[in-house]
Amino acid sequence: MSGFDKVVTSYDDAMDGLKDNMTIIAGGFGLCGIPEGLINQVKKMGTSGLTIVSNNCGVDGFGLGVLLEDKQIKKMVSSYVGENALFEKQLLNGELEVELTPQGTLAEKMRAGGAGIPAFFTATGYGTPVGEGKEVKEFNGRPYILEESITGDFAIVKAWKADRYGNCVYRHTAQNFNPMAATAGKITVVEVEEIVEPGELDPTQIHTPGIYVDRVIQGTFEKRIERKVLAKEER
Amino acid sequence: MSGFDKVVTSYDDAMDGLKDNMTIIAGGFGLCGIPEGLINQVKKMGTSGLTIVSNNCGVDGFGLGVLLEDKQIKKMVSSYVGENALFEKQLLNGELEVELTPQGTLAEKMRAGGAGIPAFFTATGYGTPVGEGKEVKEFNGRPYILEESITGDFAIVKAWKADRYGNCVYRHTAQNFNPMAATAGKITVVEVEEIVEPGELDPTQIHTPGIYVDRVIQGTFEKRIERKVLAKEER
Amino acid sequence: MALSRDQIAMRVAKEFRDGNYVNLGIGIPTLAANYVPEGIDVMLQSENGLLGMGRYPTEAEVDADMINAGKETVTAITGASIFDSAESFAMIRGGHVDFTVLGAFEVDVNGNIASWMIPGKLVKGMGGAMDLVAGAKNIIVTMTHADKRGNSKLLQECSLPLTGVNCITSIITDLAVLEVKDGAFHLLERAPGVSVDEIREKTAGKLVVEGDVPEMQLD
Amino acid sequence: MALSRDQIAMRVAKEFRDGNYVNLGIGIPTLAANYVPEGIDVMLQSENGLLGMGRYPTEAEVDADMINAGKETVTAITGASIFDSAESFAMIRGGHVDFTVLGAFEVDVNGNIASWMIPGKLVKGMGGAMDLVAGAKNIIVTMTHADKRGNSKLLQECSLPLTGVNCITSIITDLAVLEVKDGAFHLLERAPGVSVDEIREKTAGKLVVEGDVPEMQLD
Repeated sequence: MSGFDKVVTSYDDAMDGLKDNMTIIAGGFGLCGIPEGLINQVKKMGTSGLTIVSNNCGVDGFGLGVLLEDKQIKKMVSSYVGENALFEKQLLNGELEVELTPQGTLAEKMRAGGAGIPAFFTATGYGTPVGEGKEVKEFNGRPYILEESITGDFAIVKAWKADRYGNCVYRHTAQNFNPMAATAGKITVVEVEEIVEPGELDPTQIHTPGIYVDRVIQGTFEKRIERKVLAKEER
Repeated sequence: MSGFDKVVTSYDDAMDGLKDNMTIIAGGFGLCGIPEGLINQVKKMGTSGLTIVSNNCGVDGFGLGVLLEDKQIKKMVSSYVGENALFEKQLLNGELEVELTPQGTLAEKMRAGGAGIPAFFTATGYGTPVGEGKEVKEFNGRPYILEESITGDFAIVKAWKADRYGNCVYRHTAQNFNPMAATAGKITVVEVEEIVEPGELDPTQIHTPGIYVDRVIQGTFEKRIERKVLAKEER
Repeated sequence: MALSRDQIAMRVAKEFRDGNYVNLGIGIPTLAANYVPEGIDVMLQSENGLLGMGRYPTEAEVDADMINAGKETVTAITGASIFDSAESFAMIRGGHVDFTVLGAFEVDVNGNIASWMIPGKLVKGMGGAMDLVAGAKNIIVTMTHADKRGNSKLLQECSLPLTGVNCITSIITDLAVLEVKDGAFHLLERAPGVSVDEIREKTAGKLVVEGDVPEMQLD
Repeated sequence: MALSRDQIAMRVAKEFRDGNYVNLGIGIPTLAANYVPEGIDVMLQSENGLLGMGRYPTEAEVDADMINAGKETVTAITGASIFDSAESFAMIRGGHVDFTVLGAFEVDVNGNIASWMIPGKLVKGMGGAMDLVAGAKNIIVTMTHADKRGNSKLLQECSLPLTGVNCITSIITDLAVLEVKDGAFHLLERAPGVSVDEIREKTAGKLVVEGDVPEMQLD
């Protein structure tokens, strides 16, 4: 089954084909479950004019935030941004464009992109700035807006374990946007904590079937914690 | 956490509230992964004028097929029907209405119904009888049709294991339409092979979170096989 | 006396029924988890993908892969489930979450809410707020009745960009509990010692007061 | 000589490349799994929710919870994944399956296909066929070139209700391999011993023949 072996051994191979002005869909919520090494590889490559679709944009010096340092990002599609000073500066300077998208709509747009659904109706955002200019249609007397799906030239994903065929499982809430991102890339690259052999993962418990995955790379992760809060008795 | 204990101990309780002319969404593919006891309970109750949304309609004398015997079904929404003689007879007599829906569209309609999406665009069925009378819209130069979602007064689902909070896992390909059905019922009833205590199922490996589930009942299953085919050397 | 943040949270928690699934926004809403009445269990939904959110972790339990929607480290209760963001918002948008509690800048008599954007200030985004107000079965808005300069937050018409329209029915402030219906705020309860006149004065939108308005029970 | 069913399947299997994900319809398409060339591995997708479908089970392996899209008992290969029907059709409709192979009653020069309904006969349904032809990256139609009465199935315009429009590019019959483009059938290969004239005679829709048409290689 060598034709199904998705494992690559260098970050250069993992992100091979990435070019200026492409769109990258990135998994992760805050700093949780982000493909740290793949992001660093994009920084190393110096690719610019990128559109990044991701719920957040990291922090100063970590996660997607590092791509701001050399102004590699042209546009962010996110639900919540600005956790770092550099982002704010580039946004105010007009060096960076932001398309704010409700979190659930963003997740659904990625899923729809991967599932061949070009657009769907949702109540979210109707009557707000998000709904401006979008088609409105009533169903059962309630107005909904039409939202179009998202696909990317690349999807970069962080999984816990993957087998050589690209079957992935995620750990705890590091799952977040990763499974949807994985379906929506023309080329989907998964950075994992552990590569296992086919058969080691229970077939009924796979979060992302390998058919969505093009490349798998063994990563090492810092897993920085954004807001460490302890139980009262430990504070 | 007694408020979250979804377990009921009788089939009467499991299907309490079912009335004539209601819509039931049923999980299962062919005879695989069907809520056998819940179907039999509907037969016992004699409820009539039912709209049943299910990929298939069982066979003569088993599965949803038993609801044909007393003409309880007014309309089937399915992708493939007519595996039994009684179905064919009632259809030709005009006693039964069928809305044929592509299998993928049917699955997506159930998911959308549960997820608050009233309608979505799909390429499936465009230019065919399925697309007749439906809105057409082009995205990236390709025409798509608008399909509306489905919800039911009841959803009847077959799971392998569920805990008392209604968290469910399915076994092998008996998963099929069950997870989507579970999300789309006003009242969702799950019939399971085994009820376990909360904590026994791995939180990251739950197919249907308990929030979708209203009632859980321990069932016994015949699990009839529709087409037993053996490896060549065993034939 | 106007309620403290904790007292508002306390009053919010009295709305919950046994077996409710609840999503709590950042700030006062989060505090409500501390005041769920005895004999009542609720299950907390965190929109990043966790149903059955537990307490904060001990140092030994801290896990970078286990966070809540506020990006704080967290634990899961026994019987929790963890899933992806599309599933999480399917629950929210599909109307499966019983209560959403969230803060707001403004609410108006038509149930419109503004909570995410003040023009001229840096806009960080709406996160999941628009999904939550569009999808939850019951929404409770918690906020102070007026801002620090005394301007009412309960308006005839919201002035800020909206988070959602015609979606708010229930408001719990430091002064009152109100229902939004038929194009007006209906005063249901007063904070202990707060007069109807004071509430009337601090409510810019149409206020309906019928009969004697009872004081809130907080114990 | 017209090809046998197994020979059509053999020719189909030569289209597969190492690492392809393939969905095979009932009938001749299913046979193609037996003829995948040496050195080539494909993974079979079964639209009820199985990626990595294996052989039929032994008596001891038979499991009512393990079936394929034809409702037959089946096994899974090592490294398979099993999922719900929405996920399964997300793969299909999202263009992630490399090849769909399916039968048809008719195909026309515009790539339209009719495969599920003959008016006047009992209509059992389209199952997943409409999703498969709308979504797969590459579709191969397998069928006999003409029906039992000698009527061509390759038409200028389909006469039966359609399964999909403008979606078929590749047809493998008992007589020929054809590409559908620019409003015509383009003859690529002939079955061994079958003349271009015979194919021309049995093709009702516009047929383009350019240069020498090679015979199929089946070994």
